[in-house]
Amino acid sequence: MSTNTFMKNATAAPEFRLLVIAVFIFGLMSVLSPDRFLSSQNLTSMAFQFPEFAILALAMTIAMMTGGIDLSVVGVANLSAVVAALILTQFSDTGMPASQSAIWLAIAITAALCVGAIAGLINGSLVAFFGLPPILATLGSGLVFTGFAIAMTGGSAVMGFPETVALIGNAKLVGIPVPLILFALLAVLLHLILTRTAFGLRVTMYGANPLAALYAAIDINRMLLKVYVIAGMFSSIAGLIVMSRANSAKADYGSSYLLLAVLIAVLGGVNPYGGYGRVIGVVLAVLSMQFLSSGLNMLQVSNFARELIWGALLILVMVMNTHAVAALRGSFAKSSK
Amino acid sequence: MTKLFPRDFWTRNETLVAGVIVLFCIIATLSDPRFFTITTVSDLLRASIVIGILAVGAMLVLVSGGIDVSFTAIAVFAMYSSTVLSLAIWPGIPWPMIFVISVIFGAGLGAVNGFFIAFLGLPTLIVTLGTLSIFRGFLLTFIGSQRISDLPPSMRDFSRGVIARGTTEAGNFYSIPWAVLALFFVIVLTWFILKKTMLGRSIYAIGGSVESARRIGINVKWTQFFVYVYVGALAGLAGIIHGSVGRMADPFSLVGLELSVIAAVVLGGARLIGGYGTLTGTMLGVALIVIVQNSLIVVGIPTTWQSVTIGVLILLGTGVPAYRAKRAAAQAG
Amino acid sequence: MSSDHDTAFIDLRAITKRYAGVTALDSVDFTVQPGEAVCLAGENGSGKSTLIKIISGVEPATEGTIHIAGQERTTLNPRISAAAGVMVIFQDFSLFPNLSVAENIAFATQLSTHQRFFKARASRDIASAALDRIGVEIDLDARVESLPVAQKQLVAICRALASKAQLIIMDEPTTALTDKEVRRLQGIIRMLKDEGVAVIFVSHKLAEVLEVSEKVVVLRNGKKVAEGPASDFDTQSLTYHMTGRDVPIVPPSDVTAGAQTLMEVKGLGKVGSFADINFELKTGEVLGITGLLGSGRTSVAKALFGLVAPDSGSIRVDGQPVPIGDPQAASTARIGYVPEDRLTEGLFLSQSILRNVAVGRLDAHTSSGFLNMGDLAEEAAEWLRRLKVKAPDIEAPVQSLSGGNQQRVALARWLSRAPRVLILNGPSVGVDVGSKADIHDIIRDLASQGIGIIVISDDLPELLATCHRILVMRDGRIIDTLDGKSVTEDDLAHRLAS
Amino acid sequence: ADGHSKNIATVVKIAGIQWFNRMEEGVKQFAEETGMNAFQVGPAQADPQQQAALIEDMIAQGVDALAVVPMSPEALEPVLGRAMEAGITVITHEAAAQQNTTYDLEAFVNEDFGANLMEQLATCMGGEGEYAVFVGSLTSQTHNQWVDGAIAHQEANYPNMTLVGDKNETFDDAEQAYTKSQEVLRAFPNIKGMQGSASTDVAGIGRTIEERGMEDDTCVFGTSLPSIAGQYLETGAVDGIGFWDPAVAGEAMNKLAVMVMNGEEVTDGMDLGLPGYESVSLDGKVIYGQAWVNVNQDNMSEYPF
Ligand SMILES: Nc1ncnc2c1ncn2[C@@H]1O[C@H](COP(=O)(O)OP(=O)(O)OP(=O)(O)O)[C@@H](O)[C@H]1O
Ligand SMILES: Nc1ncnc2c1ncn2[C@@H]1O[C@H](COP(=O)(O)OP(=O)(O)OP(=O)(O)O)[C@@H](O)[C@H]1O
Ligand SMILES: [Mg+2]
Ligand SMILES: [Mg+2]
Repeated sequence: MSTNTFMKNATAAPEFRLLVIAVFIFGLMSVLSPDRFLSSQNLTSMAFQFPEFAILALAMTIAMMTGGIDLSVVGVANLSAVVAALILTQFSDTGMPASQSAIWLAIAITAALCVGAIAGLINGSLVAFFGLPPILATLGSGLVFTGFAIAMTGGSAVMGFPETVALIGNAKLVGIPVPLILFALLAVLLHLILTRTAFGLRVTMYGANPLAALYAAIDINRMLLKVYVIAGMFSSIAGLIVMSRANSAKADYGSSYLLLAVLIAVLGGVNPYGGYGRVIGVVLAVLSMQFLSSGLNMLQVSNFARELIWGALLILVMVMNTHAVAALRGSFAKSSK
Repeated sequence: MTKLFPRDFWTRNETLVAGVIVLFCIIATLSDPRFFTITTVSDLLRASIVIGILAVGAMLVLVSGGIDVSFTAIAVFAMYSSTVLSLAIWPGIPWPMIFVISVIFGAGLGAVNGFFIAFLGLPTLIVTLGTLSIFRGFLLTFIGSQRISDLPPSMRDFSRGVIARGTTEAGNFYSIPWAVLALFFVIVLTWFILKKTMLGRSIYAIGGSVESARRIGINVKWTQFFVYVYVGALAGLAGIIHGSVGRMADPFSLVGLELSVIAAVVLGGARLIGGYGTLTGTMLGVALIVIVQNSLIVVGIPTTWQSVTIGVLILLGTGVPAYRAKRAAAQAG
Repeated sequence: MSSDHDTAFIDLRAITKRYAGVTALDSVDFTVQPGEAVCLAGENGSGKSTLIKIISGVEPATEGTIHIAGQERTTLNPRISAAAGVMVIFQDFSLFPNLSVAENIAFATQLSTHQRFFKARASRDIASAALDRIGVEIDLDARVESLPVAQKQLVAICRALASKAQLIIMDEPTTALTDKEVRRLQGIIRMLKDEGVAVIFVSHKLAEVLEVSEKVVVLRNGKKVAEGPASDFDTQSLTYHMTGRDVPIVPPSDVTAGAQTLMEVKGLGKVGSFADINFELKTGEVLGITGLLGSGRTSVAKALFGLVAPDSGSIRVDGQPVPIGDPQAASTARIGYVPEDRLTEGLFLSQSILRNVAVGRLDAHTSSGFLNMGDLAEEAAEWLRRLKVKAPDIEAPVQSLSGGNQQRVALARWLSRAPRVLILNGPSVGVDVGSKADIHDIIRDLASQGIGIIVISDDLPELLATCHRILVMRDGRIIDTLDGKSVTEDDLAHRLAS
Repeated sequence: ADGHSKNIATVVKIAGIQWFNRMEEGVKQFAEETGMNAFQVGPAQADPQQQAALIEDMIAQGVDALAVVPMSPEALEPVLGRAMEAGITVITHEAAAQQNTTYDLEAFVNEDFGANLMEQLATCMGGEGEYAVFVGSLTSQTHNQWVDGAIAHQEANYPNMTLVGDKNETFDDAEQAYTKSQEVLRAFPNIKGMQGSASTDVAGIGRTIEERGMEDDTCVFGTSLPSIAGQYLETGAVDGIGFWDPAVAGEAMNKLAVMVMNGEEVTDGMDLGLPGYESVSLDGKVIYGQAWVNVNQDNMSEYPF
């Protein structure tokens, strides 16, 4: 294949348009508020901000690839964080030497990941074995997970962690924020899973045609379980980052992230009916959102307007991706007579 | 002899949901005999009005093969802006006019959805997810974000209007507001459209197969457009009722409820793939959600566990029929 | 010629239809006179369905003019076309699974009368009249989704009959019908002709084609390559025009089955569906299973592959029991199944050809957790080459292929898994003659390699051309076992219908 | 920044609602009087993470001081810690337990405010009977402190009153408060009093009371604003509300911020020169005023917000 056609294919992809949009927003904000938006302060601050919801968007992505959705991500994140936080506050204290608290931190992280995995197993079972529509299964289970987090804490925040906990969400490794590193690792991991493993290909194929997947002897139940377990564990990682950044855990943290995660995944080009989605698209969508959001904050634009712009951006991208304008012309040409 | 029950009576979702409702009521009555009173019934009925109207709309969209998550934003937008408009130009405006304005606003916003979905052919979930943000963002940015409790007086009059109100000899209070008639009207109108007009049958047909519908000459675009406009109008109606009866135009309310409403509709047997859904089922689904949400104190569930309880009930309510359907499909091969 | 154009009900001139990259029709002239039965023949992908979509207004033509009933139609949509009297039975039926039989049949008719209100009674009347006309009984209140394929096709036919059409277009209406029903349909076509209704008939079953039509139009690669009275054609010449080459008429299979027992099915039964199914399949044997509509053929086939859980019985491959009701177990036991309905069951239409083939071989090409994409593509390409799949690019979505090529892709998936037993349900449904002969060759070739093959079909020549033995089913039971070499087509037809 | 004009960002829980619009009036007033660049921002959704992100952005754009009303104080510790490290003066409000703050300004001691509402409720109920309490959410610390303070006050002083049921959760939604209060009435028909916490609570409760014509049989008190509860105060469905003036609080926060930046010291008993904060008490980093206002039918017209 010549580089020319390669370029042509690459520029025709929906992800390319997202790249253009991301760059455009970045450029616009830089122009509108050059000294502030381009300050290293701001760039670092943005890098600390987005990984929390970006990881949730990754969790959403894999669920959507199967034609499902995971509305329990925030519930799982908070339940995991609450469990980790309870372990930390029970067994360690702020004055503990770092070496000791690190052990407890490791245990707490393991516990959180287990919570995510179990929650994923529950979601997966509801979808695979009981045949619930994912949107309802995870809506219900999300309430249950959040409910458990409330019941375990009585609704108040769990706090008082050893200092090591703060590292996950606030430290830098060779100048790069740790949450950003975590997000990058997870994004690469998910990309590899989806494009380079048998499981990932099956996920895509199942999303494209579940019935054909059945006839192709794909073990659908196992595959769905894995999908939701991955989504659950990603959510717990997001939960741990939130916990570290908030230095506390609570049942209602990040409640606005749910719709945001759905919005980002869809903006990133993931087909909510399954069968198509690329991690790079999701990453670009996340960046666009963050640039927009921080930029508008600097310009002191009302945060409500930001919601408006998000929604408009989503629809704009869709109009560009599908040949909607041609469709419109066609539909009026036909009905005009 | 006419059949007493339809052939599939015992296997229908409706039957199951009705069963769950009866079971729940029995348990509630056993745990507190006062549960089963006219007071409870009238309280629940009032709580069902707004959700019920919204659910009818959500059902219609599901039947047509789409999904709408923006209807709560439409409801709030229509309610709030019609209130603001009325206060600005004619505070003494009679309530039916405010209602009409709100319904028109709702229909207009529904038309925005309809335009993107029917004429631009964009996926319904994405469009309505986008317009949810847009409508809400626009409302709060440009129209207002304050709760207004100084409503036009006629809206308060509406909220005080009752069909029946009183206290039984046993001391049980009941009150049936006018707004119930709106729910009743919406149900009858929608029933008529769905069952008795070609338009309604076309909505089912499109939900069954868009391509087939197009091929036999159904005007798919205008039918879809109608669905979203109608649903927008219903949302406008639900919104203004919510505002009047609650005596507060709160631009932050309702949004966030959309998924629960859709859950209620699916509980009642509508399918997310389109083509299936009945009004009876929808109302039963609404009833179940409303009963559960408003009986947890009576049943004695601590506040900290209420979220878990509602979640489990949604899972049971949708899980049991889903599991049975799965089994039945496996049986049939 | 000009008088032809004057009187024609349908008159297409120089119609060209281009899809992105494909010229599906290339300057085709096409006329249909009132009351004429025209047969549209051509290989898969030759443009038959496209021509039909243009006449019925589903797709606009890129170039050319369309006259219907003497009037030029610059804008055409299904509504206008239907109003002008054109009714179509689409290849995929285009029914509404969620609506009742009555509504499915009557909907188009009621729509065409511009009525605003829906009358349930009228709808039932229209439907039962249509059903009566072809002498079929189907529960009017049943939901179409619950019907077997053949009945769905009958419903689609009734829908076209119900309307007061001037022209009925049937795009492969007989694929799911058994012989008896095909005869009935031919009777209907004659009846329609007598009533002055024109018919356009698309089919791959050449005998049928010649039997019912007056005029034959042959398309190849989007071009009209032959046109004339049906009496001018025979199977041989028709095949020649369609394929551009002579397809040899293959003699019945001469590969001998091996001696080893490969698969053993004992006492397989499922309440309400089939019972007491016993047979053995030897290595290299091709076993046919046939039967009338609803006889349980498909259910048995699905049970063998684990898609249906039988209540009783056992399946062994190479003497090892295969857990029943589990497709993965069946697949591990190297049983393969190519389903009847390519579009919904067989293929992932939006996915690439490569993926459609490779999905069966993912685990084999996984090392240390990751797929070896190169190997996967190489292997898939090799199979596509062996099965002579005509595809522009292995990364193209499979929906861009024509029916015959799609079927080969479905076959390639299972062949790449080196199956011991391969179950083919309707291997040549909706496949053109050229491809069909190829597929039969492939079947014989596979058998000669020692694979046991089960062919489920009601295409009798196909069964005779490929099978060593044929099981005949009725009411869920095997009523006959016939020897493929000695049985004749008439004999088989007789046993099926008796 | 130069010594005169400073950038002071007031970050509130959520933008646009009455309460914080009123606070913004105070912030603007302050900006006008002092010529400082004082402005107010808030997230679009009531989510601690959104507020944290907003503060993060404010730090990045280099404000000199932050006046924060935390949605969830714990969640803001790290980000406020970073702010202080960056040399930004931080003043918080409604967050007595906040660690990373220069000073926290409280209109009053939360438990005392709850007890104050309870005192009125108890008086209205004649010191006996059943009552129920409502909170916006179980996760809201201040709401819980008010209610806990109220219950403690009742237990200590009014033994003949009994609390029935749990803390009822209304999710800051009048509709929820309406249905919850109906349910409470069904479950406990003898109930005499209800105390709300979220500003919408008494509106929902009042609607229930009015609908059932129980204005004279019940006592309803809670935190709210006249603009929200006014119509129910008029009819007597709600008997009284308490609040503090957010405009004054906003102005006070900004004033404090400037004082700190100018190196002035806050001392116990100091006069901030604002109503309710004439003689503040200092407890560690927490500055308490006595700024609550009790409003009923008679004096509601004095508070037009
Ligand atoms: N929507 C489409 N987009 C692109 N190409 C298409 C489309 N529809 C059909 N084609 C192509 O047009 C050609 C003609 O297709 P058509 O469906 O008319 O064939 P056919 O003669 O009906 O074949 P079959 O016997 O398999 O049904 C094929 O090459 C097909 O791949
Ligand atoms: N004798 C019978 N009476 C009633 N129903 C029957 C009878 N035999 C079969 N059926 C029904 O028909 C179904 C058999 O369908 P199946 O698809 O196996 O038939 P088939 O002949 O393979 O159909 P096709 O022609 O589509 O391949 C069973 O599920 C059963 O419900
Ligand atoms: Mg075709
Ligand atoms: Mg009172």
